[in-house]
Amino acid sequence: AGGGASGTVAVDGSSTVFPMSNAAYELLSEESPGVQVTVGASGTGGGFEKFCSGETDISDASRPIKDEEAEVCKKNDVEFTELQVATDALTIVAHKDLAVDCLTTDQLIKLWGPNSKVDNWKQLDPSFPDQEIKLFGPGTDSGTYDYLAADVIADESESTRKDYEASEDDNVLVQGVSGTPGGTGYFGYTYFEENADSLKALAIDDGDGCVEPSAETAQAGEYTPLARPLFIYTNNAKYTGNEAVATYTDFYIENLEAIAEAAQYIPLSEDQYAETQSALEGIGS
Amino acid sequence: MSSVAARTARDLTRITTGRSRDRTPGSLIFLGGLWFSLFFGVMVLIVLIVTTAIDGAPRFDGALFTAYDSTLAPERTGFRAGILGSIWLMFTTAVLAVPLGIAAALYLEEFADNGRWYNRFIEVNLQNLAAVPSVVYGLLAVAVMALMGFERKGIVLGGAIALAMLILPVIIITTREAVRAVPTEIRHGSLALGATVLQTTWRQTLPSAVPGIATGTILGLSRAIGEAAPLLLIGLAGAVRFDPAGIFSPVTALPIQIYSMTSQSQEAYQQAASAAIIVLLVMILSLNALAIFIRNKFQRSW
Amino acid sequence: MSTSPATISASGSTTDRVGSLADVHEAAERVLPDLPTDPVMEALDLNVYYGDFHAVHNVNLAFGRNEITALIGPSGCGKSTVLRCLNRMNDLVAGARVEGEVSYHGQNIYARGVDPIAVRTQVGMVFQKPNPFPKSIYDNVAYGPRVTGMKVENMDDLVEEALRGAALWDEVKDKLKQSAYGLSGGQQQRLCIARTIATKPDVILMDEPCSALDPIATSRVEDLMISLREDYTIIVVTHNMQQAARVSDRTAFFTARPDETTGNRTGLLVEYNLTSNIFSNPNDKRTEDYISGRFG
Amino acid sequence: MSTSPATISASGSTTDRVGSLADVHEAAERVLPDLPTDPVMEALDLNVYYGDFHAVHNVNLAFGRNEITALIGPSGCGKSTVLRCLNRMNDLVAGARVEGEVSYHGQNIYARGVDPIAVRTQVGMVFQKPNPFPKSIYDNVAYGPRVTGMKVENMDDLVEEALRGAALWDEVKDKLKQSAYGLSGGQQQRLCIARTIATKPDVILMDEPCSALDPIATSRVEDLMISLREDYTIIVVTHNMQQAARVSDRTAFFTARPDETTGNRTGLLVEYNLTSNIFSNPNDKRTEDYISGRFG
Amino acid sequence: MSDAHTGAGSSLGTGLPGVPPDLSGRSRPGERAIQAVLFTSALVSVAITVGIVVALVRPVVDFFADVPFGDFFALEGDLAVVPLVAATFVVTAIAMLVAVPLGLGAAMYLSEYASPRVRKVLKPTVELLAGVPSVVYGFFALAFVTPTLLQKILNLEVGFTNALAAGLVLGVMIIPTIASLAEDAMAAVPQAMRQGSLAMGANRMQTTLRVVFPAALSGIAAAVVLGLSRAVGETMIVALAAGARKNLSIDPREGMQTMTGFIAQTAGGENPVGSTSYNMLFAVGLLLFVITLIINIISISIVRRFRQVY
Ligand SMILES: Nc1ncnc2c1ncn2[C@@H]1O[C@H](COP(=O)(O)OP(=O)(O)OP(=O)(O)O)[C@@H](O)[C@H]1O
Ligand SMILES: Nc1ncnc2c1ncn2[C@@H]1O[C@H](COP(=O)(O)OP(=O)(O)OP(=O)(O)O)[C@@H](O)[C@H]1O
Ligand SMILES: [Mg+2]
Ligand SMILES: [Mg+2]
Ligand SMILES: O=P([O-])([O-])[O-]
Repeated sequence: AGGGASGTVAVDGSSTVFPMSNAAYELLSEESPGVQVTVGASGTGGGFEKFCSGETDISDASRPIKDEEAEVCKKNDVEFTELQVATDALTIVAHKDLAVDCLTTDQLIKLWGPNSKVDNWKQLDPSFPDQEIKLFGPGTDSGTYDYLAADVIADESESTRKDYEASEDDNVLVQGVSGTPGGTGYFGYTYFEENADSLKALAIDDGDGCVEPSAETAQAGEYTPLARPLFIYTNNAKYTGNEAVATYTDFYIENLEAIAEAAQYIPLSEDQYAETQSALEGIGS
Repeated sequence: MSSVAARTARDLTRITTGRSRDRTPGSLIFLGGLWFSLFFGVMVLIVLIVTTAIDGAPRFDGALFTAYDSTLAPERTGFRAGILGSIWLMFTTAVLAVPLGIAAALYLEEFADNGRWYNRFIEVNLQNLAAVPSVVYGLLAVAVMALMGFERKGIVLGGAIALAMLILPVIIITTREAVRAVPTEIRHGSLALGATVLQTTWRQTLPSAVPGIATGTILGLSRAIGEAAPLLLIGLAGAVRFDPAGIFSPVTALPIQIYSMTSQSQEAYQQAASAAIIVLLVMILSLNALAIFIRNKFQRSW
Repeated sequence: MSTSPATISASGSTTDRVGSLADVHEAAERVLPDLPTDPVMEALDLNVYYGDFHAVHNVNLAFGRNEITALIGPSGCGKSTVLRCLNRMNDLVAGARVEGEVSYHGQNIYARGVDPIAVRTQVGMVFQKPNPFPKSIYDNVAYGPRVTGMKVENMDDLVEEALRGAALWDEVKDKLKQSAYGLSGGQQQRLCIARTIATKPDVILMDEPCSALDPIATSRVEDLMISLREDYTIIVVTHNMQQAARVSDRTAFFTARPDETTGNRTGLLVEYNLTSNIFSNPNDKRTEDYISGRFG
Repeated sequence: MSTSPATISASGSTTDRVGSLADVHEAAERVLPDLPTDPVMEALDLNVYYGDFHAVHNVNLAFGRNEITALIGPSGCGKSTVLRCLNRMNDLVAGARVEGEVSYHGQNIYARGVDPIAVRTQVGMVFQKPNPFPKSIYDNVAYGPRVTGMKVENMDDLVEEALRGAALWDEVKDKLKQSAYGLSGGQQQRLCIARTIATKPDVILMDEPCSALDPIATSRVEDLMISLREDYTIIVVTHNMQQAARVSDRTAFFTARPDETTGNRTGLLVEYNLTSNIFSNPNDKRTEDYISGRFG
Repeated sequence: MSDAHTGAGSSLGTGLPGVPPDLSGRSRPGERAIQAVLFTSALVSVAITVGIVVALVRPVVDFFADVPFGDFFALEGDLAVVPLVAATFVVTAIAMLVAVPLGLGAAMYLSEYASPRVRKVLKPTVELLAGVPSVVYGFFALAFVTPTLLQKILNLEVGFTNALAAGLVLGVMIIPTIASLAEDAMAAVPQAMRQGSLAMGANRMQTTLRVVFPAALSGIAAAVVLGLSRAVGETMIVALAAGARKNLSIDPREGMQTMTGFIAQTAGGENPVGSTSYNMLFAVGLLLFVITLIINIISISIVRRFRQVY
């Protein structure tokens, strides 16, 4: 894309997608140094609120936009395009020394459900160790939280339990879980992969036996119910009106595989990629 | 009262024998406690610097200063944007706060009639402002930026407004002290010759107070350069890959970069953050040293 | 190592009874009317308060043209306070309040519309501790004329004239550009006098001008005061009675009286007279007690 | 409102020439040997430096038992400095250095192994400005006995005795528990004296104990000094020559001599003699100049 | 700056009779203008206070339009502030336990024992502690105090984030505030008071504890209270080290979110203008401001009321 382009791009939203968007910028800045991008990581929900009020140009998301959010965008005349950029395996992590390797979906729901009072591993399964549970997880504005609450637990309150240490910054969670015996938490696969030596990932048994989170299991659709798509949302008007936004978005999608790889993400399947490309071409036409 | 003769005999033994009453066990324990109090803080500081320096040792390289923040190569991540950003913020803050602070201090010290309620009010108000938590200034700066109609707040100007408000009381208070240290005799000498208060201030008080004002200003700025909380509130991004270019440019700051990196789990980021902390401390300690140097070298003792 | 009386007589009394103040005074005495006939300044029913504290009570005093008037009295009796009223330096003290009048050439300097700065260019002041500015000797002297916007044809001449007037020219003429802080205490004090006369005032107030000086510097300044009397009206506060006796034409003795209920001590004027009368024949027992050293 | 000489004579001189110091002294004079025969304290070749500054040069002085010795001289001549050497209060001044000896009952208080705190319990001190502690009157007096660990049978009795000794008991006996700050300046000063004698010292040093007091309080303290002489050896610094003449048995006159190169003024002892001799017949011209008021 | 005010020069040849000098007021418009500018600058400080109040109160009014008071001042719930206040209290209490004795001890040493030369070196050194940025302290708490000091050396069962580490480090951070102000207060006790005590044979410890300390008590109290207000308002240390979990607990080994921690962590930008969570940020900010304001007023009035007139 145009090496001479210049201007600023404001990206915010999902912290799960953040490393990817940042990597995209990093690669772009070598060929188009005039394009200045700031990438924030306030969570999917927070990102959409800014996006729909016109504060940002691009919003990272670890779940599709909700109807209420789209409503706000509409009210503010923000037209947008959804582009899937990668696949994630929401990973349940635990302290390295924890003598638990696999959870069933039910156990997961029992642990994180809105009314859960579980505070010892033994309460989930008598074979589990007698150890206090310390919970870590993303805050309520995060897409990852929404995904667990709405799509996995699927309670009508669309929430999880609240007595856990919450942070939008997944890295805080990594440190919390790895530094707390008995600790467990959940976040995007990338963060687990980066810290695989200090954490362990629990396999999930959704009825078909324990499945480890990995690029393959996620792409193959075996890692249920925790595999999910990741997106960026582009403001159409900014894309057509701001050379820098277009340059960045085009570069992002063009080099999607390389970017996903560089940022250690699970790349899209070919079909998915084709879909994304056509969505991009649709902007402004 | 005992007779003088009796007393004399006792004296001869009293003043020489036995140990000094400044050396009784109780006194010595007390003194030991005071020593401990004094050096505890210093010890912590040393431990802090040493452990951080050891953690950051692998990263004392050129990339630390010249490279931008990197997701792709954490082991080569750098703080160029943060260092330049902090410098930009510092200068903008100084431009906003220093003239204002000095003017306010001169008014309060040289012109204000303390009998007037509004001057007393300003006085009390200032004491309060000095102790307002820095996050609150962040909240205020957000509101000010919104009022001024800025859509993007995480720019040099936004950060500088927050920091300027934060250090304004510091500058006012230290300037007043410097001004107050100029002896009244000098002032009265000038006024008795028929100079106006303004002439006296401009020609006598202010020049004599310059070293003190400089010291206070530098200390204020060194505080500003280390602040993270208000900048966090104004929305400075942690990851910026370009140099600031003007007061409306999006920007990051060294403490913000450190903050976003301290919470990253990868070893490489921890090392980078440690190294950056040493850089930040060097910047701040140099400013402090400069302030102390100015104070010792130029401050007149009257 | 005793000294013969003959040697002592060189500078004053020849009596073998040491220290009669009346004798000290003879040397400086002039023939003057009992009261100043054409006073340059007058304090009329002057009362001064610092906040609630009544510092000076009902002072009436007239200062004669080309005379030296000494204000004496124990510490805290309000001498400095009265002096500072005469050029409105008390305006600068927060909480100070002046009642009554100070008339200068018939004008009340506390009247509305009077500019205290204009008053101070007419009524100069020299302080207890020499207070030269942290500038060069030259700039110290030139400061007054510069800030008051005096029309000066040749500043160099004016500076020289003022320094000569303060008997300092010969000692500093080669180092006018050097800092005033390099001078000795006595020289600094004379520099402050030079600085004051450079603005060509009418009256010069001096608040214990010698109390920080050594004997030699003191006698220099005293000589200077006597020579300045030709051109100026001088009012001097001193706690050294011998000094009052040596230099002044008239002396006002103040003391402080404790309030019965609050215990605050309010200053008041006890006696005002020709200096020779005050020291040889005081009218008031308190004056006598003070000058004979029974307190203070 | 003149006062007849007869009235004045009540407290001293009856001459109509006011203020002959020799006369003032007569009233207090005792018959004493020319030099103290059995001195309680002695300064031997005492030199004091503040950093590089030589403040006091080679002082030799002996203080007689149950005598009052006055140290007089112009400001800055080192009187207070010498006084502070006598109970090692100069140890507290950063940069102060003492050479020579101060002997107390034949022991050098600057010798190794001497505890300055022990010295100070023997040699008490009263200061220029009354400095009571911000405590009750009772606690002020009891402070010394408490901190020095004196064995006291009945503290109440000791406090009463000390307050009586300082002629303060009747005035404060009903408000012992009230803050010492409620007392007048003169009462505060007597409280400080009471506080000092409560620890039963041997020598009492006083640095201008009356210079912050009014005439009535001054004369009270002077009377007190004379009565304390019966039990204590007193050394008093004063700038009031009349006071020295009134209360002291012996007087030491100090002055300061400027160094030719640096201009720093070093204090030295000029003359030490029976008070009556100093004031009626000084040996040194400088003494005479000073007491006759020609400087200072 | 212009000196050209109308000629106050002398025409009055040293007391010429009959020429009364002109003493009438001069107009000095330049001076007026500059004074007005200076006054306006001083007013900026007031404007900032008014700004703080307005900026905080408006969103808070909106907040309470949506949220009942009870939900905010509740022990638990998304919008409950009590756990935040309690956590602030726990962390502050730990900090004060560290800072008060050590700060006062350092102050006593500096004021009563150190020679001026030593003090001239040591006081700025201690004050340097206050110059270390709080994000650095936070990192230190996270990277050293918790894992190395608390977990390894002291073998405590503390979480990755915990109130203890945050409180300890916060305490270290406010030592200089307390030490410096308390030292000023003790240094202001007149030398005469000390000399009076020493001249009576008291030793230094007795003089320090029985005379200087009580005499400086009001200033010392003010120093402690000011340190308290610093501790309550400090943000980055607790944001990093105390944790991000609302936790109504007094166990310092647990992680807990303080008021300032909440503000910093929530402010990451995820709260767009006008949303309830955005307004909650201001509600907590206002509460924090009010609490520190009250503490400051107490401190100022202590100094006023009990200022010693020595
Ligand atoms: N600025 C002030 N505020 C309050 N009280 C003051 C002020 N200046 C002087 N006083 C009080 O007013 C009284 C008179 O003071 P003043 O300085 O005029 O006395 P003085 O006779 O000059 O004494 P001294 O010989 O010590 O200089 C004293 O009680 C003093 O404490
Ligand atoms: N702490 C100190 N540090 C440095 N110099 C000092 C100190 N104390 C006194 N001096 C100097 O030592 C000299 C003698 O001072 P000292 O106080 O003994 O004089 P003094 O005769 O008591 O004077 P005064 O009558 O004014 O009390 C003076 O020049 C003084 O400036
Ligand atoms: Mg005075
Ligand atoms: Mg003295
Ligand atoms: O940051 P999220 O990806 O969890 O929205």
